Amino acid sequence: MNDDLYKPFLMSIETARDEAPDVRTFRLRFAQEGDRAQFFQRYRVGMFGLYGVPGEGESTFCVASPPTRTDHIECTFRKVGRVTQALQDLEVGQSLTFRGPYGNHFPIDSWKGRDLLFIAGGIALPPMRSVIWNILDRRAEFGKVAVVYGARTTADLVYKHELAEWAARPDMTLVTTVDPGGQTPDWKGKVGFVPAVLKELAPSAKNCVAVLCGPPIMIKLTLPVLAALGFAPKDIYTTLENRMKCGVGKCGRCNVGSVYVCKDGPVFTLDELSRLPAGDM
Amino acid sequence: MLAALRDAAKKLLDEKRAVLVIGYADRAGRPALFASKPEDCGRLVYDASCRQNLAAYLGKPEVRARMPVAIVAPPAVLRSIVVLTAESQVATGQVLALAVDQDSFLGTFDAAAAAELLRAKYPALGPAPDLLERVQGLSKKSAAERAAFWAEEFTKCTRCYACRAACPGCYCTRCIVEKNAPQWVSTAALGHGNYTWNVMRAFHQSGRCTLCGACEAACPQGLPLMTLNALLDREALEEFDARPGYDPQAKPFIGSWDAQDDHSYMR
Amino acid sequence: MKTDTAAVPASAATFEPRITAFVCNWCTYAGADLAGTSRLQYAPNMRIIKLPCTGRIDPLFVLKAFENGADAVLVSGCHPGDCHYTSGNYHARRRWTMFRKLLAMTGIDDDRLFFSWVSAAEGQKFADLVNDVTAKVRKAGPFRASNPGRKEC
Amino acid sequence: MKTIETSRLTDLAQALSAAGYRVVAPVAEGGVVRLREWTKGLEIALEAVPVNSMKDFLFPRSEVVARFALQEEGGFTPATNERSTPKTVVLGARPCDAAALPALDAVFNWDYRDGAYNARREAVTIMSLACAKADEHCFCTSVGGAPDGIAGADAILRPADGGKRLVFEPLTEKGRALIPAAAGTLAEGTAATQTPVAPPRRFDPEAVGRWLAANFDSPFWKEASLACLGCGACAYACPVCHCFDLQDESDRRECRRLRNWDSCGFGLFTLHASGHNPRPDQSARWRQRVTHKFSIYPQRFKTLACTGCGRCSRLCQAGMAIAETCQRIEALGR
Repeated sequence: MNDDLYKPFLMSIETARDEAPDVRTFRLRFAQEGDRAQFFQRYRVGMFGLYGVPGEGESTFCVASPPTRTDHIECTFRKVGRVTQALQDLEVGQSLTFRGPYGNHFPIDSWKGRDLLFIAGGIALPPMRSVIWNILDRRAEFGKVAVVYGARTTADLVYKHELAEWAARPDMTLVTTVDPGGQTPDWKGKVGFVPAVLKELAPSAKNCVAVLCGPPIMIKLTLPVLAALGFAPKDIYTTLENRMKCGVGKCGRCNVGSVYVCKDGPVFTLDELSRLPAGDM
Repeated sequence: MLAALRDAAKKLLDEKRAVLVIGYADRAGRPALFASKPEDCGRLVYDASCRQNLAAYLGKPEVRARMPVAIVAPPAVLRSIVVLTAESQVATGQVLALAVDQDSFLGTFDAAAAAELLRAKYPALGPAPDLLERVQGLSKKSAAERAAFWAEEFTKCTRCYACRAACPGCYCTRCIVEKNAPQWVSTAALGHGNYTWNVMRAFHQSGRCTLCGACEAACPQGLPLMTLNALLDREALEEFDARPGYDPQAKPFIGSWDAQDDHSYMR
Repeated sequence: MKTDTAAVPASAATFEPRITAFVCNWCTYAGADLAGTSRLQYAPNMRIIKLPCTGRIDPLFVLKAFENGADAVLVSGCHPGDCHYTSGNYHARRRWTMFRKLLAMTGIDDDRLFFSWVSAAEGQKFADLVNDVTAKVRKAGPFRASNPGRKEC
Repeated sequence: MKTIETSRLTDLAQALSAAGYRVVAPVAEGGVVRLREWTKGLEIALEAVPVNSMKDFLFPRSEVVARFALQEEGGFTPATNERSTPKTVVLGARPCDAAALPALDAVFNWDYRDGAYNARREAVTIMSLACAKADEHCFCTSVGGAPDGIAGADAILRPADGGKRLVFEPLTEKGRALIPAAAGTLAEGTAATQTPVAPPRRFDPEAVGRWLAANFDSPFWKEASLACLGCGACAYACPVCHCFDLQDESDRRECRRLRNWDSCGFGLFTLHASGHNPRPDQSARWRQRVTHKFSIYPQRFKTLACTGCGRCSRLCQAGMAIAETCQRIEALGR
């Protein structure tokens, strides 16, 4: 039994893609087949990992690719501190350390046959992108799929090439929007904040699951819109981020009240969140 | 003495010259008492067992939000208030000192008046004789002996930063050990990081330490931190005639210079 | 900061002191340059790290050098009055006066920590200084055993 | 009944040391009693509660958890990281120290087994010492403990004959294994054990837990935390506090990933990279500390994360006393 909890495995960077200013996506390959097999045995969509650069440390973010793609994983992250800076300094072919997958996951098997509404803001699309692809890779099992994605400016939209692909798909709806003033002259999407766009779109809450992720202010203003549309708190999902060091319920810093984001989360329903102390988030 | 102290504190709150009075409570260990109502002032005490430098609370955001504040201040704490004023950490009129010494209440002072009081009544505060002896005793030893002494002491350090929390002079919102790009000081509680941390902590007190002793009193491991502070205090005095905490307009010691400063050690 | 902690073989016969020098760009570094272009011979034991001014040399740099295994550290800059930035070396001087006392108290004394003023014209002084410091450190021996801040993990 | 003269404890330490144990014992140095590795010549100090807890030897303040060899041209390869887990006996731990072990075991085995902790845990034998007296900071009886409690201990020494003698009572296999190792320093005999002096029971932890779970936003915290200066003295002295940080340190050749103690009292503990801090002030941090010990831990692990040793209050420069906070909370709940 491997009880060396902090011993990571190695991944090499297969491709690197700039998504937006300071935001980059890596496609990572497992150095050892055994690690890959073990990872995908445990990986369910919504789980996270700790990505590290020896000498700089580890940083926590989601796995942005779905468990249906089993030869690699992808991650998308913004450069904000020492570790993410070091990660972005890595080049294709170089290695990083990885621990995971950790945490709970989106219960997508329980969503079979239901409509799905994804609402994301800015850099919060990556944790949802894995879910969207997971759903699209198993498209027949689910009802209608709609994605509402907003960013401050067109430059801040991540996965631009995939947005184009999603927009072109007949089996899903994509609505993109940028904040007023954030559009370029050739912008074809909407202009306005996510809650307003959602209100205008007025998707039906009937047999629908909403997945919501974005900056706190967006979440705060979007929740009343969802409530007005008739979404029940148990049908609204989100994924939380908190500072983490261990990822496995030991280091003691990610808890919100008695809930450990690393073990009980990161995926929560609004119903679950409403029972947590808001002052600890 | 206590009656006078309590009356003065009560009066400040009554007259709304202070929103908060921070003093020592009449309980074992003499913890801080935060009095915002006049009737709370009846529990204020002062005696030799009061070890905290209450000026350390002037850096705490929750206290800064409740200015003006009055602080029960023995001479070393008066000096701290003067230093903080000189370093623009507290605005004039925002902090009042309820000055005390071993057996009397001396009155209510702002920083300028506190400096005057210090100059008149305690013009030459310095390390206590036993502290000076510690400095002199170690100075007589060989460099290797001194290194071994401190290596042994610093090994005990757990990096709890109680010393930093205790010190009114340690008011940086982000201390050098908390800066990680680059990480100058190792955060591991091992020899090298402990050495760098403790040396830098002392060094940052150059010409600023008021010898209150709160850091050493706060250290759970009993490290003789004041030996380093006292050494630097004497050096600042002997080399540069610097006595922190006597002038609210003083220029920062390390941030200023004089063309006549000694450099006999320079090759 | 990535620096070398590997131990230098410490036997007295083979001991080659490793000395880190923090110097200012305008005077001492230029003085070192002059020593070089003048083909002056001096000991090869000093690793020079150039900074804009002695005022920029944080005491942490010195501690970092000792932490990573330097046998000695030299700090050198412009003579008083010659600072390219008018007063950087005056600021530094006061700081070093305090800092060297503090380090001496903790066991790093003037066998290990050296200060000098070397101007751009003093190539010979620089060479003599390096030779002198190296000889002193050679005599003092390797610093690992008695260095209070050495890296231990 | 096995007994030992109190004055012969160093002989016992010597015998255990000779039998291959690393001996950890309370030793007075520089005016402070500290649990440390015992070496020949050191006197064992039984009077005061040591400033540090036993966790130092199970969950050290800094330890390397992973190593990487760094390559000249950039890049790295994983390197082996040897675990050092010497067979250890803690001689003279307090019952309130030993009682922390079930709480530590719970978190370090919570779904993910922490190998470094468990290896040390398996290699350690706890010989605790029943307390002959309590000071004003002791409150073990309020949190389910007792001055002669045996939770977590492998053997216990009980003061007898007015303190002249100690009665040795093994409690586990590990404890019994000490008898042959003690090589005759434990003698067969009889002695009258003293009734331990228990500190008064000051609060009911269940009542405290109930209030905590229901009063997260109480204004109580702002006022109760005003004196806290935000250092880590309490957390580092605590036998149960186990929060840590992972930090990389490297030179040109090697990177060491270190696990260092951390404290919820520090402002940076929960600070996000974005600048957002879920616990932005000291009241939120003090609330976390108390809540973790008396509400979160019982909810998650069915045990308190406090053993009533009183170290946190004994050491706190600002007089923050967790037992007093609990008493006040209990009163609020009434």
